[in-house]
Amino acid sequence: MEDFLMIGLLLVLCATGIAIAFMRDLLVVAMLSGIFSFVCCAVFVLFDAPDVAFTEACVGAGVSTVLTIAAIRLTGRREKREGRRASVLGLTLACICGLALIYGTLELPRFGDPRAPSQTHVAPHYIDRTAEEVGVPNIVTAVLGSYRGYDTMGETVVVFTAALGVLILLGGAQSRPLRRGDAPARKDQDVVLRGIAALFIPMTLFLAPYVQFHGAYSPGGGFQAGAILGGAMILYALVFGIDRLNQLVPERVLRVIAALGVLTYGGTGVVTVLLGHRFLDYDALGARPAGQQIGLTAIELGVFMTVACVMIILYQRFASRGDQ
Amino acid sequence: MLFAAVAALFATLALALIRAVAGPTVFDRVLALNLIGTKTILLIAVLGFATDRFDFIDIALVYAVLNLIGTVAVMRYLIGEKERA
Amino acid sequence: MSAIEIFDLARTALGYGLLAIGSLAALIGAIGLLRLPEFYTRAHAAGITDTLGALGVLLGLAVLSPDLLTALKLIVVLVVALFASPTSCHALARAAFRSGVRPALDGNRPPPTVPGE
Amino acid sequence: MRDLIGLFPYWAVVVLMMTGLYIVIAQGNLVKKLVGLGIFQVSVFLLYITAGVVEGGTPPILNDQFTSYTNPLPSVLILTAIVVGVATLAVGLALAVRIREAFGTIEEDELQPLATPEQPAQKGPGA
Repeated sequence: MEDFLMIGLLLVLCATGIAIAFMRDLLVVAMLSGIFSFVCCAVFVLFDAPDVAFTEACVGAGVSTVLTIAAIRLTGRREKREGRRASVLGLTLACICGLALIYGTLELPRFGDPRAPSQTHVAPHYIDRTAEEVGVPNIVTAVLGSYRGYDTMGETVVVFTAALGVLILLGGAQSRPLRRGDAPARKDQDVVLRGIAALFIPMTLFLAPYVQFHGAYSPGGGFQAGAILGGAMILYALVFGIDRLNQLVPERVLRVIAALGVLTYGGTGVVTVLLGHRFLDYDALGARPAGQQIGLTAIELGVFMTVACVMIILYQRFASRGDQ
Repeated sequence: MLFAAVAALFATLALALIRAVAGPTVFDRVLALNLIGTKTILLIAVLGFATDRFDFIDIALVYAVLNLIGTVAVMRYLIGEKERA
Repeated sequence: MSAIEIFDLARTALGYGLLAIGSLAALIGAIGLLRLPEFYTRAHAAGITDTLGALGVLLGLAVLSPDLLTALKLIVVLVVALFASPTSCHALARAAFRSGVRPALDGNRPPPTVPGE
Repeated sequence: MRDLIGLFPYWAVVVLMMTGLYIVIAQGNLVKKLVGLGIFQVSVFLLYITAGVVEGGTPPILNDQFTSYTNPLPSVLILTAIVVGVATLAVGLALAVRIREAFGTIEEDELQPLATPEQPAQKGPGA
């Protein structure tokens, strides 16, 4: 059964990708990329990577499609047809590269082979020793926060930097006055939608902490919880208008919290150094597993603050930009 | 039996994708997007049962809550476009 | 056969029955989405079966689930889906009507108008 | 047959990667290019996840019922990459928005003559 479903889902995924290449209407492209993300999430579930599927669900459904649509509002919906020469050239190049890569795959270990090099190097260590060394059931959380804590700190900083980039590119506080932002909330607007949104948004606010704090036991963690909170705020802005969101969570507050998140992460590392251990070595904070758990909670909190605020800032910036 | 459910849900997903690609109006496509979203939720839940890992249901829960956002975003865009025109 | 065995058997039968109803509804909805002639009929097919499909599958799984927590989570997913799916379908049909998509009617009846517009 | 199924995920990855590459090379619209880049990115994610699957394994969440687990390392790498991916997508989109505001178009072939030194851009960004 798994083989059939795998082949089917992968074929659907490829078909969606190719359909995106043929579409000229960018709004349709954005929608199809939403479908692409759904199918991709199902594939990740099938491939036993629930944490990745979880992240794809939060980011793909809540943030990336919406950001693309918000950008299309500012750049125009129709795409020009490409020249014949460019498409022939591109197709030839893609076919040649593709054939070379397929030839290369013949040497790769078969799907699911337990003797593949990727399974025999460092993975057994993580799987065998996590219970003893970190003491949380979700190995992905353990590797993310403890074994590869440096890497995750880098990623958090990258997310923060991306928000800085968007803030610079799309104007600071003293930028031109907004002519009109996203479609404003109107009185005669859909009552049903507003009611349901008023029901869903508080629910999401409960869901985010659950995902955050249950991350050590089931799929979830700071990245996912942050994206969920960001998605909830985006839904709020979509239904009630971007101005309401800007009033609710002003951007200057979000900027401070996002920076505090990165500082929380880095600060945890500094504390461990001050206590005489290496950077981000949570054993400094207490005996195993309590120390590890304190450390993980602290850095996950930092990740959550940064990711949630960055997601909201990104949307605010695109949606508040007036029409040119 | 779970296999039959998975097969039916997968077929639903594939058929809805055809509608999403074929259109013809944007609304048909949003309808298909919505349907694919719900079917992904169900597929994930059934897959969790098929492999005895019930953690997957959390993913279905998140999808159920966030699925609305994409639809609302597209409709917002279309309403805004009409107002601008 | 003891009472517990009978209960388990009934539970399994009920669960799989609901699952079958849900999957069938989903499939019928997809065929309707593909085959029906215009947007509103498609929305009708997709909207109704979307809800029934979610109801059947999730309720079936909840009946089959081994522990209470799993069943409870599935019920929460179900409740959310029962709210979200008709809402988005309603909002979609409304948006389509407002942006000028009109149902294809038989005969020469005038196209319907929005009250108060 | 087993052999072909064992290679199929890699081929799907290659097809997706080439679709993304085609969009980035051949299609002129900057937003479309970013979507193509996203497809390319997802193909890489899939390659990593594919490499981590173990036959008969379950998700890497410790549980007394199971002994064989999927490799957790690709999950960790890709999980963070997805979030970073959306953040960088936003930077790319912001650039496209600014280009549109400055030059009135985001089509590559219309932008190229504007960027040559002989023909400097007529109007700069408003700021």
